[in-house]
Amino acid sequence: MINMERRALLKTGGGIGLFALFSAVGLLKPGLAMADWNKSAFSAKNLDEALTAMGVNKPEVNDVFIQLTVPEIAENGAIVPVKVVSTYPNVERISILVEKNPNVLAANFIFPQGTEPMLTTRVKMGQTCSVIALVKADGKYYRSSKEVKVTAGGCGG
Amino acid sequence: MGNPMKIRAAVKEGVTEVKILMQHEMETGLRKDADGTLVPAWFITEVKAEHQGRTVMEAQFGQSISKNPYLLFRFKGGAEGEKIKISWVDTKGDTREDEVAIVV
Amino acid sequence: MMNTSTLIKIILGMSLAITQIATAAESEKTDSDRIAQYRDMISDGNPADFDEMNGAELWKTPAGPKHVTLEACDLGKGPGVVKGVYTELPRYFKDTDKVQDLESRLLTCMTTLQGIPEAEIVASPFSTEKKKSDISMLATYIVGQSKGMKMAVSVSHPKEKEAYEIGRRIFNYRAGPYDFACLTCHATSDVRIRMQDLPNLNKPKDAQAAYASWPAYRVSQGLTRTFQWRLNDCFRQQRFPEPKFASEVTVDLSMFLAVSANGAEYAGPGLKR
Amino acid sequence: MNAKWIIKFAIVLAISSLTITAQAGTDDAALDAKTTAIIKRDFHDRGIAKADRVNQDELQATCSKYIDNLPDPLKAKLEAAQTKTIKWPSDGKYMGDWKAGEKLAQSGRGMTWSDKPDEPAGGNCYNCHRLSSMEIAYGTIGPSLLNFGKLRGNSVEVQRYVDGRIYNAKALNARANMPRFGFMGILTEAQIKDLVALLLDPESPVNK
Repeated sequence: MINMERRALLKTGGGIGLFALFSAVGLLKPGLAMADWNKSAFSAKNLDEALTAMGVNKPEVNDVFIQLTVPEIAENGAIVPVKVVSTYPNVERISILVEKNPNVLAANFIFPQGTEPMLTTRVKMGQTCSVIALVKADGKYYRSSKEVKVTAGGCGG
Repeated sequence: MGNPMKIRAAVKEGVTEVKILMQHEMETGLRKDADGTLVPAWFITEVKAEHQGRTVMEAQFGQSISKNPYLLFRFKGGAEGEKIKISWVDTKGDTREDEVAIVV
Repeated sequence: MMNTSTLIKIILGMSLAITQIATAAESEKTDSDRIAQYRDMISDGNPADFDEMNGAELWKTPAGPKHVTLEACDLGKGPGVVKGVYTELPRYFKDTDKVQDLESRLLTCMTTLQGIPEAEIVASPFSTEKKKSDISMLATYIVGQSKGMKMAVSVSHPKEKEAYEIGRRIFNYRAGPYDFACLTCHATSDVRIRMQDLPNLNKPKDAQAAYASWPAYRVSQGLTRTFQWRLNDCFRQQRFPEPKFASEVTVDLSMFLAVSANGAEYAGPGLKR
Repeated sequence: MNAKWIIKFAIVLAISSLTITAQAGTDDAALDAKTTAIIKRDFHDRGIAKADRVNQDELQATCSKYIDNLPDPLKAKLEAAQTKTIKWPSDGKYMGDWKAGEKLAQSGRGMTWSDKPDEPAGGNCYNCHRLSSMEIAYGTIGPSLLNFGKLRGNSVEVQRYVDGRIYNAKALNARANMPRFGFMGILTEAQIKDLVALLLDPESPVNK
């Protein structure tokens, strides 16, 4: 895989130097280090754009087979904990999206066989909005979302 | 090379739980510093977890992941003393790789 | 005899009642509960751990013009002892003939042992986005060595007693354009500023919970903050001028707050919004 | 030797002599004096927050001394003095723009050493008060002001009362926690009018 070769190259000192040089002159975009890091999805400015870029068409809403846990109120938008547990069989991927962030897609998690379809991570939120968990299982997409209220903390000064 | 991660991998009833805390600024490219200058985007784009050479989790990050990213996941298998290797790559092409032994 | 439709109605009625009970329970949840839920969810994975790690390295790395480590630094339990020292700070130190808190004492060690000019440290004692502070990382490491131990700050020495008494007076000292004292926000129970519950520092339970969770990683700033910083930023919000780093005013106030927190199980470095 | 140096020297001298007194017995007055001396020595100028801000006026000193036990006659005397400080709007009008008032109420900025001198201060209102039912992040140090105008109307008397209360809250209660926004020069006359409107205008979110 190209991905692995490049990674191997990066580990050697020369590789890093070369890579940095290419980045600097714009011949090689850093994002290209990952074969399937979907640049257009990660740069999407709204939910529809992100779903389109990910090739997802109207995912089915399901709050039973996707348990999304987020705080109702976040004291600070810099850290918003997100936990997703899915009980679909054959979960291949779970994505987390933040509806009103400048970059909507926060992360994709890819689950090989034997890895439990669950994860906990932390996202940034610029304002009160929905957090969406998008699950790909057996080739189909499902979603669940919950609102997080982001507040102004402390004395505000 | 990036700064070290904190990793904890513990096995219980045949399932290994891995918790990772990475040290990274995760700059969105939209934030201004104290002087009002825009801080360029700089964030981890990919994280990979391997158990005895087998990939057990792959994650792709965007700008919306918090500074000092946190990740918890679980996989079937793993035994005390076996190694978990975590590696990441960021938008500057910088990398980091750390390894821990699974505990009970 | 009951027919099917009656039965369905009863079942529906019962489930509706259950839903209503559940809704009532949900609405009884206060914003404080919701914030507690948030804090609980972020409590695992504290980036202050990295400052602890860096601080531990700094402690044993030779530095300053004299190129020595801080391992001969006496934080109250003898040279080099770090375990549990934070539970007894601030305290009186014979060599300086002063009551000192952790950061003031680290300052003494860095200037006397390592020969780093005091002015250099005091000029930027707190971490910034661009540069983390050595003294803050050292403090984070040291406090981590008291985790789970009980706060037991003494006032047996006359100077310790005096520092406590003066600290209490500083707590009550109203001044500045807002007429604020510490007590304006921290002497009433069950009040909040914006959405944050304010500890009543005259009540042991609140004082213990508040004091024992500092230093802490502040999510809003992405930095680990020390107790000296906590006081500094309180004075800023109080619209006071800036207290000098590790000065008597800050140490005495810390003494008052630390003694008020005695008996608490030390839980820092914490993780806060 | 300059004047500043002499003062510093005098303070150090005062502190050392006071230490001896304090050690001899726990003399409250000596400790009070020593506290003041330490405070005057240990704060320095930073940005707009100058060291002289720690100097107390009579009200601040009296309230610090008595804390919760301010005797009634003394309290009345302080309140009478504070009442005299109130400057009423020069044009006789009390109500400004509630929209500007809401923005002010939301802002917790102003007067700190990290605030710039040319930036107007915020009102800090939500820090301590509930004002609109839309804002969930409100403080409870002060009373809820929800429906303030709806409950009281917005007659000129009420307008004048609110204006005075914001200008100098200590005129009505010397022990109030609320800053003296007008008297201390925190907010301008126009800003206070905007806050009066926020509380009293029927269209304001406070009264919706």
